[in-house]
Amino acid sequence: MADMPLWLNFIIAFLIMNILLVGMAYMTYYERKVLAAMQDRMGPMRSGPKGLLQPLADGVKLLGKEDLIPAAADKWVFWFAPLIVFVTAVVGVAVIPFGGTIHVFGQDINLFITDLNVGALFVLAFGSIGVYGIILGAYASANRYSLLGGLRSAAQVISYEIILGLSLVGIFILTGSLSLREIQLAQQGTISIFGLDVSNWYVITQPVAFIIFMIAAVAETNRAPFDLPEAETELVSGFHTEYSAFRFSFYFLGEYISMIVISLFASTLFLGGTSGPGSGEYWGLGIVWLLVKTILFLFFYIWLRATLPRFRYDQLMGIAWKVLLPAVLLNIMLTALTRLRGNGQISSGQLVAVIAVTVGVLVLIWGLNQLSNRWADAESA
Amino acid sequence: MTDVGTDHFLLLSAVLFIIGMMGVLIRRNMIIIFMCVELMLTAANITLVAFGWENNSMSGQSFVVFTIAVAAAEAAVGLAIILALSRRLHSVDIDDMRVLRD
Amino acid sequence: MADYLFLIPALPLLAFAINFIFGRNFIRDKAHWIAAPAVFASFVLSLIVFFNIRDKGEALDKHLFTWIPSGSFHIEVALHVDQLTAVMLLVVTSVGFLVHFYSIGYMQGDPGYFRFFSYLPLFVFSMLMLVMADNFLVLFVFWEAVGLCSYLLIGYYFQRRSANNAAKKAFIVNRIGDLGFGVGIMWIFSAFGTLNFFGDTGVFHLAETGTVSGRTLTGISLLLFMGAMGKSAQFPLHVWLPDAMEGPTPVSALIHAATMVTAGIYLIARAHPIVEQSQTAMWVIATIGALTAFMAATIAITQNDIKRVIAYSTVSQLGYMAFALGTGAWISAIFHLMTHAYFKGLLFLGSGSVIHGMHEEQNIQKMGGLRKYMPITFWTFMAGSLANAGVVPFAGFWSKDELITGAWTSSVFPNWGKVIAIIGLVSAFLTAFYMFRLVFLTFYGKPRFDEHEVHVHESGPTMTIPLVLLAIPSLLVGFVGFPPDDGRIHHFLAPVFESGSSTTEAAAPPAETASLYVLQETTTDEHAANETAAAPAEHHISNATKWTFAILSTIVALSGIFVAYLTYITGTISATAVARRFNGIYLFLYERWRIDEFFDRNVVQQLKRFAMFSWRVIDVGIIDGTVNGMARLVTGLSGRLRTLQTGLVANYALAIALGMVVIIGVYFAAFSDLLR
Amino acid sequence: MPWDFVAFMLLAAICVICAGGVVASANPIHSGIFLGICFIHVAGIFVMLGAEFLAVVQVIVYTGAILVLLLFVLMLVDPDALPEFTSAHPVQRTVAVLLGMVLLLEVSVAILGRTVKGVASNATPENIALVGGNTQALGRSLYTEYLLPFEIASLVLTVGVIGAIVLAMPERLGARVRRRGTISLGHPRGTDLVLPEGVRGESPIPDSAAELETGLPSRREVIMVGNARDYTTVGRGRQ
Repeated sequence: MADMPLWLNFIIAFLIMNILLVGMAYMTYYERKVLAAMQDRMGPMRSGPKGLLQPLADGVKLLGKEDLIPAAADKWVFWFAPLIVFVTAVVGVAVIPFGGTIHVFGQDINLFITDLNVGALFVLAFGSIGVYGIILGAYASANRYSLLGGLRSAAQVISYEIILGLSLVGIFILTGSLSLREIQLAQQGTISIFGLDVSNWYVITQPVAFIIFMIAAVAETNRAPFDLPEAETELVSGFHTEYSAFRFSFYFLGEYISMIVISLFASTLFLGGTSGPGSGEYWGLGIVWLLVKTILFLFFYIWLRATLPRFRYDQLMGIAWKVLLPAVLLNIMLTALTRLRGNGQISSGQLVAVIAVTVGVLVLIWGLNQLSNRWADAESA
Repeated sequence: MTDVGTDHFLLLSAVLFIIGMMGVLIRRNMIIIFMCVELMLTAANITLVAFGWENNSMSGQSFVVFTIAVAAAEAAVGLAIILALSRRLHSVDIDDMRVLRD
Repeated sequence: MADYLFLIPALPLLAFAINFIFGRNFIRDKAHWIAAPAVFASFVLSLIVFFNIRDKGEALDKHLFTWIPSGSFHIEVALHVDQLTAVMLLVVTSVGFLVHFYSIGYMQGDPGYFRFFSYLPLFVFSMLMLVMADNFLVLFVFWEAVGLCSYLLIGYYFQRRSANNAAKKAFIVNRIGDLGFGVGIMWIFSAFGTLNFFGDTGVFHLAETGTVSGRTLTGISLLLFMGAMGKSAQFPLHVWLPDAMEGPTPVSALIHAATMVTAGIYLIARAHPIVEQSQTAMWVIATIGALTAFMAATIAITQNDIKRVIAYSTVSQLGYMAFALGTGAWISAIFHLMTHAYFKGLLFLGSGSVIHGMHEEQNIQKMGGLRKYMPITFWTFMAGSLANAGVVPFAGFWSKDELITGAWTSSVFPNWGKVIAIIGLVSAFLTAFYMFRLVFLTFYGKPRFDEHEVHVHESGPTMTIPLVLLAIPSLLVGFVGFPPDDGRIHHFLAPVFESGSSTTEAAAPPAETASLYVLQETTTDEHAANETAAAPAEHHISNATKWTFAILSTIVALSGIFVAYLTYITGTISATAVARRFNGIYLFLYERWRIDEFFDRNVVQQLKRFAMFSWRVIDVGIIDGTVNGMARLVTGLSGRLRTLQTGLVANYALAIALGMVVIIGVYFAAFSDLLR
Repeated sequence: MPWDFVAFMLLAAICVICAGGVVASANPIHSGIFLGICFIHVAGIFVMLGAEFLAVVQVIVYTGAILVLLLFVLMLVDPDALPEFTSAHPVQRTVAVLLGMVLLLEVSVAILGRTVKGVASNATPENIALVGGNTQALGRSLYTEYLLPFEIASLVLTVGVIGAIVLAMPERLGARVRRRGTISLGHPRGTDLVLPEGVRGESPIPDSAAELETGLPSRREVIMVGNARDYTTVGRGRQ
């Protein structure tokens, strides 16, 4: 990581932010088009060729609408809550590496804003602050539907944040660092699986973590099928019922930006970030690879939205605490044990013993659960 | 005085702690009191980290990890108590929590 | 072998743990699959141990762990198996296993099935540890554990008030004995400085080498015997045992006939190096034993409850064992203990079978003619009765004959020994009489119940097989003691009981004179020997004496049976007429010598009166007065002070903060140099 | 004027102002917001002190979890139940402020007059860089020196979670769980299709005693069962 003058840093940050914002705008277009294709429609076609100017038109429309503030609202909370969502979503991009240090115009330039040694946690931290925007906005609206949406969101985000964080622990164990840059660098090489040379992406070594991460990420960004805080059919759009015009657009922007950021994040963590054919020689190709992976993830998001119905609230919580949490804990344990075995810090016997004890405990828990069910039945009978 | 030293952090910590303490003493809403307790804990954390920083020791930070863990557990239990009390007494006023005396 | 010793008690303990923890929810009516195999495995191991010891001739020792390491007070938990223990192990595990087996049928369908099958192995475990203990404290612990099991099992039908009362009675009466035992152990520790049995620093060696005064030894012996009186139901602490019949019959068989009650006998036999140093103690033991034997036999004649008769018979037989101990016939006592375990277990199980077949009827006056309904039970019961009555060649004959001979020829107190022997003979007559009264009333004659109402049936195989299996040793086990005083068991047990004297006596007799019986002509001066070591010289009893007593006891037993025959079969002697004629005696016997009433009047009521006094005067008047006065004082003060407690958390927090400020301020002002 | 002093002053000022806001806000939600801002800036202080990991953990745990939980509870509590802001104990308030001032004075004296210095340890910035950074250094410290406290802390957390669940459980929840039904924050209608034949709109299940006790309309619960098979046996357990 080269030292850059402060002004250059600002320029890089400015560039990345703007790309992000424009990308977000076209993300909405992309989503509508993909959804349309999946539903056998055309999608936006009017504004510009193939509707390419639709995002712009939407922006103008939102800016031009009347800005309503409910009379009973808590005014200044109502005012800044959308900003929280927007800002925290944007800040996350600060630690995403778009490449290494390049040397242009006689100047070392970092293709990332900063390389925190707690980068991965940084993203999570700002994700967790983002929930304030939803809760506070919901509260400030002085609307019962909004409040319900906010409460759901709070519970959902807290629950899934745990899963999200824990699903990364396996990667941290393998990398030995929380820095996204180092995580990405650790995925550069290849590993041999059954004689086949594959990229050392964590999606291959940590498949369980990857799946869990994807589920949790969808829930964390409040996207379908986990979009309960909004839930148009029940809560009439939930926390942003009372928001209109530009304030609403902040929520809107925040949601899409956090989608993009989490996709970038996922690409970096699991798909090797910028790694890909030719990315070692040409930094530009690295960025392209990263964007391709990100767009794949975004497509996945949209695909989910088009395919799956919304979960029920208890199902949502049940999945988090009863399925994903145990699974991710097991994954951590297995990863740690593998790592220890690989380092030769424990013997095979110890490995087997630990696994056996774990399995025993699980069986015991399962048995006790069965037993308590039986007791409950006997009691109610 | 323009050089930031341990004393600055300690003073900040002291101020935060005392504001938190006054909050505990003055406010009647149990949830606010709870917030003030968290504030006091955070103030203590600053002291720990500051001393660790001064002495080039990781112990201060390690302690903060434990403090945070305890704070989290405390939050879970404390809020559950508040919730249960408010459900039973229909109040979160600390002055109403005098059943044992009456 | 010693390394695997721990398995013998550990298996029943494991069975207990499994049944106790998982029984209610998982095992339920399959609890016997856990308990019975465990006890059987213990039995097999005990057999192996037994043969091992017989071949090697030396004791097995296994140190398990240090229990109390506290300065000079150092208690190790170790297993010690010598010849005596091996015999006890065999008795406990074999009878124990058969009782487990029997219980499968007897307890079938009982709601507390798993509970029963967890208490039983627990008892077996405790008993095994008791006999394997190698110091007094461990022995005491399991002594109490055995008592606990007894309590649990007597009160097994805890819904019944009478069962609860019986359990409590057993427990409390045992406590009296245990108190003595406990004090005895403390005295041993203060006198010897150790509680270990064996070794050069062990209690027994020290007692034999005369490091402790005779008076102390007498006291210790009497206290130990007090414990034995409680557990082995000696007069006057025997009262709990007949009541203990409230428990399920297999329990009565296992605990209150075959094994637990013999713990007292075992204790005295184990502690014989101490006891035999004191003539007074021996005299007390012998006398009380003889009295018990006679008293219980007389009571048994008049009782009508089938289990009660056998219970009193047990008390009586325990009395026999006790006087054998008292007269120095150690081996005979253990021999009788062994034979008695088998035939008394058999009798109890048989009575259980009868009760089962009669649908919980226990009154023998309402039975009769059961022979044709329950042939297996009848024949096995008959075998047990013959053994108990001491008829040639059943087991009881050999051992009982030896006891009486031993008492007659006792060297410890020759004259008194003869008296005891005569009492023993009289009791033997009574024994034969009441046993056959029981048999005749139960199995012979016409049914005295309504045959249409009560459908008597033979019990199932799980109950009859143990009966048959127990009938075999009842018949045969006596032959290990044949010929008298020179049988296999005498040779086997001899090392235990002679080792002491061989170390003390410079001129130790050669080992082939294994018997401990002593001829009268070698009597030492009784007064000189009083309170000191009674040095038993080793001699055979003349064959004439042996034959005389063998014939005598056979005659006595047969005459007892004959009288019973005359009374209850032919009716030549009318039982009712005799009872009416000697109404006073009859009632006295029927009401069990009025010992319970005596205790009630002289102990219980007095204690109650004292308790009332303590309550009314001391507690209410003095103690409560003081306490209430204090309380009133505090109330008065606190009424003023309570205004300080606002109940407002904020105020308390404020007080804490104030305290903090003041403490820091005081620190600055007084201790810190910051302000100076 | 060095930048780190400016940064410190900024962070400290916002911290103190927001802490004051926590105490002085009439609206508890505002208190919560102030506290959140304060915590984020405390995280900044941590970064200044070289504890990046703690800074992030501070944000994730305090702001992201504890405070969200607080707000959650605040929203669950009946707003009418919130006490008046004006304390009924003016004396208490005065004394508290006074005490705070005195304590501040005392502590300031103690800090400024501090002469005792701690024993310098080996976690110098160079050494920390050597093991890979703050996170790695903290990890080493936690998993070697403080392994046992660390494990105990995890135990404390577990106990705390269980305690919270037990405390917050509605009194009759046990009965409800056994019926395999849950109450959702939404979905009042549920799936009508699985209702057995009978009068629509009426509970097919006779009111059990437990239901009468809880006073919950049984229809509400019937609707929320997981699958249709359970549905038909609600109230009587699985068969």
